[in-house]
Amino acid sequence: MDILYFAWVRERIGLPKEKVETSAETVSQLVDELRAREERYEVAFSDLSALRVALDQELSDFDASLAGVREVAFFPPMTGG
Amino acid sequence: MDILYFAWVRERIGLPKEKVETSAETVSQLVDELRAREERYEVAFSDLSALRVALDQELSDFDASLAGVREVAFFPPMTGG
Amino acid sequence: MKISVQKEPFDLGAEANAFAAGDTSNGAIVTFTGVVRDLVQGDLDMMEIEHYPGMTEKALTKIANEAQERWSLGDVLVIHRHGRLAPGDQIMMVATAAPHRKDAFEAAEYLMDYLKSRAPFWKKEITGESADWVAAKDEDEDALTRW
Amino acid sequence: MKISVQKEPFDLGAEANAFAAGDTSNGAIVTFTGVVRDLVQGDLDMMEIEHYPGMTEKALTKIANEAQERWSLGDVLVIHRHGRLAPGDQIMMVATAAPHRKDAFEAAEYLMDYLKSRAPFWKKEITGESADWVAAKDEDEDALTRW
Repeated sequence: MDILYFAWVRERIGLPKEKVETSAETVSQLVDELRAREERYEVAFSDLSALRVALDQELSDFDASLAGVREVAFFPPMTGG
Repeated sequence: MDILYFAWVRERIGLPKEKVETSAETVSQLVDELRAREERYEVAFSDLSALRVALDQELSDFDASLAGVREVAFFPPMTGG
Repeated sequence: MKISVQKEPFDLGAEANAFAAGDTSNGAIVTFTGVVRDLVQGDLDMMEIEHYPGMTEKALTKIANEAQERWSLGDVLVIHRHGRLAPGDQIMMVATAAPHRKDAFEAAEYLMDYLKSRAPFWKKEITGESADWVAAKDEDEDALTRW
Repeated sequence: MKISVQKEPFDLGAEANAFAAGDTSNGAIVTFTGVVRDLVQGDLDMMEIEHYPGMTEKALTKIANEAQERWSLGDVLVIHRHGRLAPGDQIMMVATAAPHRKDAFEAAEYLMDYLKSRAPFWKKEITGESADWVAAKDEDEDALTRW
């Protein structure tokens, strides 16, 4: 599964994209796995209310299932326009 | 006093502008004088709710005083834009 | 502020670019452009726009000043044509600049609402068979109650 | 419908003219243009805009489709830049055409409200001393409740 990070999430974790082998069934479980890895993940994911998640390029939420998902992206609230 | 007519008011009365000597104190009195003149004025002023009036190029109303006014204009509701 | 009542066509793109040029304090620019629409039956030959020279410029300036008092705005532009126009011709445009988009949008809508019902323009639709003055719409008068 | 996510500048005037060209069934054209504003203290060097290639185009297309379902519209245009921009640079524009002005205005505001909070763009303000991600505003999220 590809995991993408944008904006300050990318900066805190220190990379824009990585491949992850996971058996997580939901986004929340994936986040728990990532947080357990290293301090920089723990810091990046410390406040989920400040984060958004997209599954296969569609906005989703942390309860969502990862079944069939190939690309997960984490980022802060968007500030376009 | 200059009296100006626009749009269908101008067409019904048959002229865009005329000079009038009047002792009318209000717009309503002026309208009554004009209506008494000829059929085409009577027709043009038959429904005051379909008319607007400007005094010296400012929108006004039929009760307004003509004291000091030099230019009176009658026209239908505006349709700009 | 630029207010222009003119017979000649205007260039929407050139006006928009000139309006936007060199302003770094206003993050939001809104333009509205009115175009002569063909009639439902598709037979409009011409739209003739009559106006009240002298009063027109005063009325548009007043409306633009009121918008600038009411919202936090940068520049304001109003152009309105008169004379004979064909379907597809641009009749008028307004533009507003503001630090925030809400102000720019609201001010542009305010300008349009007042310009429709308070600036002395009258439209006549000319087809092969007839020439009819466009009637004012109740909804245009009602739109003013919003402000 | 034209949706463009691009690094290059766009020409507001040329885009507006191309958008308006040849349409005789839509009497109302609204454009909104977003410009990089300088900071209050006047020291913004650059605004950097990051986006999510692939998702951005999908999100903008979805927002534009929703606007066309919701209002009676002609064409819709959305352009959004990414990369490094200077104060005064134009970041993005939307344009809407509609038979009636109310629809054109509302659809443009809808596009802007959704584009602000639902399209994957992130802005960073770079000054001589710092580089700060722009925080999302509650009022931008709240704006969506209107629709």
